[in-house]
Amino acid sequence: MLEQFTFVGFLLVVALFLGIFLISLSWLLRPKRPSPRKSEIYECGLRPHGEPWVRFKAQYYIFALVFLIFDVEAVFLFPWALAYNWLPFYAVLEGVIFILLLGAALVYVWRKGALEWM
Amino acid sequence: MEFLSNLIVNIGVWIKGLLVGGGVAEHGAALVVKAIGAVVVGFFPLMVVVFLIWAYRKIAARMQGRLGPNSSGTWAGPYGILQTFADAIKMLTKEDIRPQGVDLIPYNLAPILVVFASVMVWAVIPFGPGRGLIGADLSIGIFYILAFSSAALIVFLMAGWSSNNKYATVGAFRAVAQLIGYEIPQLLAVLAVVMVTGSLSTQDIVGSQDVIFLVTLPVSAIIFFLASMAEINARPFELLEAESELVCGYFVEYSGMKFGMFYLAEFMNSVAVAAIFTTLFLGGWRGPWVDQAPILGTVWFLVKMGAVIFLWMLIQITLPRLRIDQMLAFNWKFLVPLALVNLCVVGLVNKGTTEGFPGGASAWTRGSILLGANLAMILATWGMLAVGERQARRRREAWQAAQAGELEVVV
Amino acid sequence: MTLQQILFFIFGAISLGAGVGVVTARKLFHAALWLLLAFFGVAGLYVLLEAPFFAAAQLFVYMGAIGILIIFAIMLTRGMMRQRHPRANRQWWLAGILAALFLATFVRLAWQGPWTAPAGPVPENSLGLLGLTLVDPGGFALPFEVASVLLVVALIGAVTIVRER
Amino acid sequence: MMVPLQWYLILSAALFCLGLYGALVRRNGIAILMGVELMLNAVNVNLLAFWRYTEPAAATGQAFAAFVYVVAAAEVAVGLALVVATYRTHGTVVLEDIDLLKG
Repeated sequence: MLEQFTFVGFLLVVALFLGIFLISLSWLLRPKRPSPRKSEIYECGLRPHGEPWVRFKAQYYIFALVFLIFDVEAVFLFPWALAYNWLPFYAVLEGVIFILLLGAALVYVWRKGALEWM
Repeated sequence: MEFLSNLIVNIGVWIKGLLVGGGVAEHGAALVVKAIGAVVVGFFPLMVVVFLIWAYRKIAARMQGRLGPNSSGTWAGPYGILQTFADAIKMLTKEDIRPQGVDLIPYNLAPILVVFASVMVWAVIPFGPGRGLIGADLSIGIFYILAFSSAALIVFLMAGWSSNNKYATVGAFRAVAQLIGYEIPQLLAVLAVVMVTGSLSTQDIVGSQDVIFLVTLPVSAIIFFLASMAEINARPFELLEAESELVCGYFVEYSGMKFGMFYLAEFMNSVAVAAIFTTLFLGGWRGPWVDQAPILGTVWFLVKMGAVIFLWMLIQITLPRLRIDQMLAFNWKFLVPLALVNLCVVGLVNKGTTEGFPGGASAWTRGSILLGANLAMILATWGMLAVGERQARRRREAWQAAQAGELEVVV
Repeated sequence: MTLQQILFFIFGAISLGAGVGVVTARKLFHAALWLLLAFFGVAGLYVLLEAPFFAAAQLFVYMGAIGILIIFAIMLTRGMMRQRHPRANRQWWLAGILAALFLATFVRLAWQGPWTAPAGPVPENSLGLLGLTLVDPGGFALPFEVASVLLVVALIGAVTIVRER
Repeated sequence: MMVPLQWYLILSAALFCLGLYGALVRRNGIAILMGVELMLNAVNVNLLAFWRYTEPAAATGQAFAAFVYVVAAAEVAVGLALVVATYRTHGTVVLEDIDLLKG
């Protein structure tokens, strides 16, 4: 099993090398003349205004929350889908109930109006 | 001829033979060939992207009645084919402006990791039949792809936050809030495929497509295509970095090659998504005469991938952008419920077919029953959308009539 | 020293080093990034344990979802960063002693245990087996459905708590 | 030659204790939850190590590991929601400062 992953290991090294190579190549080639004006934060040409952070809405958090629940569900559904061909009908039904419960959660969140962009 | 018919594998065998002849142990030679394969696979998306950027600009220009990169003015090769190289040289030699107050390590790590994630996906894409033309035929193949593309989202947050710029931060959070939503329908569409195939390995998924899944599972295919359009932020969903409104979103503070790497990763992702779609729904490398000459499999694969990319360009170039609330509503209120229903229907119908035919249903029977169920789903969805639209229109008209009535009273 | 052992040390060092980063980082955002690195190291360990599905699930759930959720929460409570608070509370030494005691006990137990050599290879379709067990009424069918209910309840609860009215 | 089981156990013990230390020491609610996440990861390493070394032919160890994911997700979802809500009402995420019962 681990032999399969040797290629992934090699590709991991190549992929990291690719990024580092591109950055260091440009580091070698580029001019370096920093000035305070240049390194100002970009705000469409205006002087930076106020703190570099803004208050966020909890809406973002709710989307991430629903995503998390569906993601964990996937960890169960993938083995289920993999075993699907050997499963009897009632076992498939169990999986469908599992999915429908999550669908119910989605409907609840929807009806509560938590999926609207405010 | 014999050599040419399975060119890539034979080159590998030849190199291995050379190494063994040179006194390298059998095991070590195999490792070296694997390492060379990793380099080829790692640089393959880069090569495709160099061509793709030129093709994209050329096609977009033609569709919009412009010329695009060409050799008038500054010479850039015939049809401007060297334009991408000129751009690359420009990016490499540009000064890298480091804004004040950035969080140095995450700021510099983000472009490296974004390229990293989009290269890693290619490990399990099958370019042809057998074990020689795929990086690693992992038993978790397609889940590995989903895992890497999911984990890659963190990089956007890293880039946005460490830039010390409120536009970058807002852009990163908006981008991630949208992208994580679109991963769910993608995932559920893949689950339907896995269910029918009974394996997560990409090679097995290709192998089980006697009838391509675009035909037997069209709803999954459409859901996957739309969701992955959003994942690579192609035009109708291109809100993450709306150039004029959000000033490029999360990578506004990046310049020079670091900016170039984000741009590159975006194109690499769209190639990867096209490859994944080809593998999952278009039968990957399968096509006529692949048995005789495995190299043809690679050709079929590239042709199908090119077709998907062309479709992507067609949509991207012609459509306008959605609003952010429309985009979120489209995902959460349309794609996710549809994908959930699709998964249930495919699961039950497919199992029902198996149980219903004691002798075992043939691939064609099963395929046509699945297709029928999918068509029913499409019709039902369409009907519901039409009814909803009519209701909305009636409400709007009633409201307008009421408004007009009130106005008359006032007058 | 075999290749597997070397890889074990690399991934172990990544996860432990990143773990130290999590508990000591001054900025909360850095702590979150260290946490992600620790997750990655643990994913590598899962590959070594021949549970590739869990390695991918580690990337998928922990880095892709929980990590993002944590960073979002940090973002939502970011006004906090301005105030200069000490990172650790007053009982840090007590906690250190407690953790060290735990560690000593665990290490002692681990060394003494009657552990045998690995019991045979992992079957080819261990993941399919997991799927079968999960929906088998004699296996984990009930926990499987309860897990779904738990997820739904957690979602509803969290949305109710966090919603702005 | 494979890695001995003890190594995995010691590693996960060390990770668990790091998480425990973090969860006990940190004052910020989110940092405490991060410590708890580390502990849950250590538990999962342990579960999968025992699965691999004692009965890889049965799926029990893997199933438990999957259920730990559910627990981790539920814990982090509700925990962070509480922290965010507390921040909104009290303006702080330092859990020691939130002592409503002290009046």
